[in-house]
Amino acid sequence: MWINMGPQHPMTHGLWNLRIKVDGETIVDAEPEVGYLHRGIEKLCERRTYTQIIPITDRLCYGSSLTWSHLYCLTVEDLMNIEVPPRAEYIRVAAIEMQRIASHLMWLAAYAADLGMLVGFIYAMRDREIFIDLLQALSGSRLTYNYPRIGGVAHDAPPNFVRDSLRACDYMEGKIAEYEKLYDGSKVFMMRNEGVGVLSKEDAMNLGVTGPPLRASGVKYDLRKDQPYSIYPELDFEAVTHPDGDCYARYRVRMEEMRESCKIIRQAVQKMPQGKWRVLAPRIGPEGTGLGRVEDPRGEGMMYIVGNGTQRPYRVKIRSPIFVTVSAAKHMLLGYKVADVVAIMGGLDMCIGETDR
Amino acid sequence: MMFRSRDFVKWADGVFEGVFRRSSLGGGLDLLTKDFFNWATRNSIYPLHFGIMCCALEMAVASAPRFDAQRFGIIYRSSPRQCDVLLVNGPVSKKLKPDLKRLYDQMPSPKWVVAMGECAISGGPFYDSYSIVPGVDQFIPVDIYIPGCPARPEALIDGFIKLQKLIKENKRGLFTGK
Amino acid sequence: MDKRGAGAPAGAIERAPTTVGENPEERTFKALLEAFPSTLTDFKKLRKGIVRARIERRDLLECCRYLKDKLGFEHISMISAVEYENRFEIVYHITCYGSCLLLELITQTPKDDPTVESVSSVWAGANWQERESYDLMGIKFNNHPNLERILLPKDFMYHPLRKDFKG
Amino acid sequence: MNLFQFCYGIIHWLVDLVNHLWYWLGDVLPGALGEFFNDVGDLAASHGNISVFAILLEVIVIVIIALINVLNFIWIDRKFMGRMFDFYGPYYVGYRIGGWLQNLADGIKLFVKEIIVPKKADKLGFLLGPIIFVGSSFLALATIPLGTRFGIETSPTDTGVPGSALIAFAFFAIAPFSILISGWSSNNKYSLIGGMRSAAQMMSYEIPLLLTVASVFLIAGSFSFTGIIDAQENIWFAIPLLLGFVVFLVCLVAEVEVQPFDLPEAEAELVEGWTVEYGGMRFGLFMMTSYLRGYIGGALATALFLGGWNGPHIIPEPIWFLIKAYIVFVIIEWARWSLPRVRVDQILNIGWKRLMPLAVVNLMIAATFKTLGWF
Repeated sequence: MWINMGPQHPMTHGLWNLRIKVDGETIVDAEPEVGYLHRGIEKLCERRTYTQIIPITDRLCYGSSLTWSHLYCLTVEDLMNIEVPPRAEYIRVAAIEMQRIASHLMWLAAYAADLGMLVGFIYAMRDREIFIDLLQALSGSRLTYNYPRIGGVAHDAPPNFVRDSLRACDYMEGKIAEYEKLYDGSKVFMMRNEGVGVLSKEDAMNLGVTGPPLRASGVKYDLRKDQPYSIYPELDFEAVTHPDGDCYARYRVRMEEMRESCKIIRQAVQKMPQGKWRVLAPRIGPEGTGLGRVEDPRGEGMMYIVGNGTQRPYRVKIRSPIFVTVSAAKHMLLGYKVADVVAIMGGLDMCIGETDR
Repeated sequence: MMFRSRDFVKWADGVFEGVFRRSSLGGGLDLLTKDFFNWATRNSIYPLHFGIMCCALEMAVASAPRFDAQRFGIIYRSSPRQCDVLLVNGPVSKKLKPDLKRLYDQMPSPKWVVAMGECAISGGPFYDSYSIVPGVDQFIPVDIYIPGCPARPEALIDGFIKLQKLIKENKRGLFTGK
Repeated sequence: MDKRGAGAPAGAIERAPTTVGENPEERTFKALLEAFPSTLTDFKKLRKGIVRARIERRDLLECCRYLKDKLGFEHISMISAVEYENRFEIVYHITCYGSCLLLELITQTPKDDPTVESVSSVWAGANWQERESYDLMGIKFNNHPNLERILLPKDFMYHPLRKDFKG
Repeated sequence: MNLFQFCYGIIHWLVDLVNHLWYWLGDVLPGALGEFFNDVGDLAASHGNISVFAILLEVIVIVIIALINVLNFIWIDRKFMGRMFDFYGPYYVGYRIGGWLQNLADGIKLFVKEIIVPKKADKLGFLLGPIIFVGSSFLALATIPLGTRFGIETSPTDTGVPGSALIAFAFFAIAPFSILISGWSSNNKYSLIGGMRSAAQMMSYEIPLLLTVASVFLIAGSFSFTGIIDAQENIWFAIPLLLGFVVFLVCLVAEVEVQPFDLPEAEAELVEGWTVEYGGMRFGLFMMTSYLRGYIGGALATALFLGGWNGPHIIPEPIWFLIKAYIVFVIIEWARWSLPRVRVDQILNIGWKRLMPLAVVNLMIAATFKTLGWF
């Protein structure tokens, strides 16, 4: 019997459709179907100039919009090979790590609500507001920031930005310990998560899964470490991995990553040099191609831009981590119960905006 | 001619309709209950748990502790049968249009539609895209428009308060529909 | 349903027999040149950890299989299709986890017949990305498990990312 | 002066009022017609007739108390959720009384909505489901007395139906049938699965529940509530049968379908479970009855384990009973808002592998207490 976890379904955070073939309660076959939110962003980018595309890339993945506009700016800087002033790099890295924590907290909220724990949803939402306020102090808007520019950032950091972010990091580290007591301590949460949706190491690599689900399967590969961009080589943190590869491992990896991000924010904010925070970029893009690669909270985000000497890019190709991870959903679902679909799909932190582009 | 119960029910229904509409009984009952029913409909709005894009995050934040929508009696239900507000919070692609129309038809009658965010009002930053319907009001009657891209949670709650005022203005009796 | 990269070895990832001491770029460059002397051209090191190579359409699948089995390039990051005036370019970004190297493999096809061998038999991750290139740009991938539209509704007649699509 | 005498007095006063009319008519009208009205007057004043209406009034009083408690429970549930989740809960509706009118507004709004019956749904089952569900819950309520003199009695000296606890549990267990009927008849995949899951869950939790209740019967030595509660005069049964009380609460959570065992209306997977196709007043009935069953569960727990209305007599007996029922309900809500949902197969093997042996052990404890002669 085919069940249609259709576009309008509380489990699917966003618009996609998972058709499951069920015999009794166990899943026999699964077929994800995407495309309900396809806005043709790659076509729109070809009609806009280089700076007009930044707000569009913000709306790619609305859970972590800063990382996508940053990725776009990195790619265009690679295309035009512009040197970004160090202060802008530090502000960018601090903002990205705050965005990573906010995105992981948004994931934690959705995941706990899926498993039925409304307490988790509410606490994660409440604590996410702190980082949203910090990013709003930086860029002026709550969700789609339009903050990075080609060659730097839009405005300088507000005066007591350093004090606020240090205070936020201390508060967050206390809260992560509290969450771990709430989640790891609850036997029911462990029953729903351990040994569910196991993805082996070879499968994860072969299917192209990247980011927390890949590191949860034991592959130690973090773009910030292995293919460092901007100023990550100067900051010390480590990539978090977990051997098991089940839903609990993905939850564990994300909680540790939040701790790592707090560490990064502290270093980036304290080492932030004074000076210029923006370099003016030329309006006319050169011939040639640009490539950007960034560790998005959901996986490996990539962009490939072909310039043809006019104000507008000739072709913009966006690689979305969730688009590939969803294609691997079938291998995680087979053999588990219908009630596990929620835990497995929730563990992937779906963001449909970037999947459908 | 076998007289089945269904005919009797239809006939009785017709009689009651006639009595309420023509005689003063319907008007009288309306006078008594119209305000009370309207107060009840106004103060318990159940929007449909249906997120499309970034405004969905702001909708979720609106029901979180900081901007608490529960104070106004707003609970997100997940089945269209039990909701009375369809909150469209993102761009509607051409692939989604038939599903959204079906969702709208499944909702019981006193229903309203709130278009949240630029994408739902006019297609927003994707107005010139080949696969986005520029504006929800092309195929669903919309009552409340909430500007912003994404619309802030305060704007969403302000939109709900405006919806409550809208319900209060066009008050219609249950029995005579006047 | 889709054939999950049956060809790919599911065992442990064995290292290619390479000389010690050279940095990964030269090592991959030498290994690739030995395997495909005629068809592999224009090898360039863009920046640390990123190399570019062009290859003929004929040897694409062979080269990908060689990359996966011998040189340990386990992960295909991105498959992008770019339409120029006289040719289509399909760019494969392939990553090697071991030596943190990204190879940009570019193949060209004439404008009128944009067909390429499908690499989903080598990496299962490429399955949906090839469907997306077919859906938006109209590139046909031979013996792909189920080459059909993925993002656009099934009855959409055009390939929107073509330059002649004004819609 | 129990509830029956109180209602009997009221009805008697009313009937006297009306009889003046009948007897006046009897005198005024000549011959056979006058006789007829005199007989009507006598019939009305007869003991049987008044006691019938007295029982009817008793039932109305109990039902009204139950409904007020249900409204209170919904309000407590949302306010308590607010306190646990750092927000206010209902606030602006009924502003000065802390949002108490919120659930009244919800109920009336659902009352006013359009009634939709899906085309391919089975009309009879669709209609019958909620009726059986609500009816059986109210019937279970009938036999639970709130005090020695405050329960549904049929005579001034009567202390309730002899086997009232048995009857209460019998009616309490009818609900799965109505859930199955409504789940199947609304012709929707989600509701079908929800209906089956809820039936499986209730079946597997019925038996440990009744085993613990049997241990209480064993110790109390009587089947009726008044007997059980009198037996708890000096010591509440929750203290000797602590294990039984815990098992009873867990089974109660599963019976009432509250969060840890909330599977039939699992928000995330089954989109509301078996109430998917129900809109308007039918959905209102389902929502109200789920809280009503919460109240009945609380009442049963207090009656069997927490010594119903035993307590220092400064507070009248029914108030004691209600305070304890509210405390049990708040404990259930506390578990509801802090635990995630359990999977179907985990529910079943908790029910069969964990709770069943515990219930049997509890029965053995009760048997040993009985043979030792402590009770």
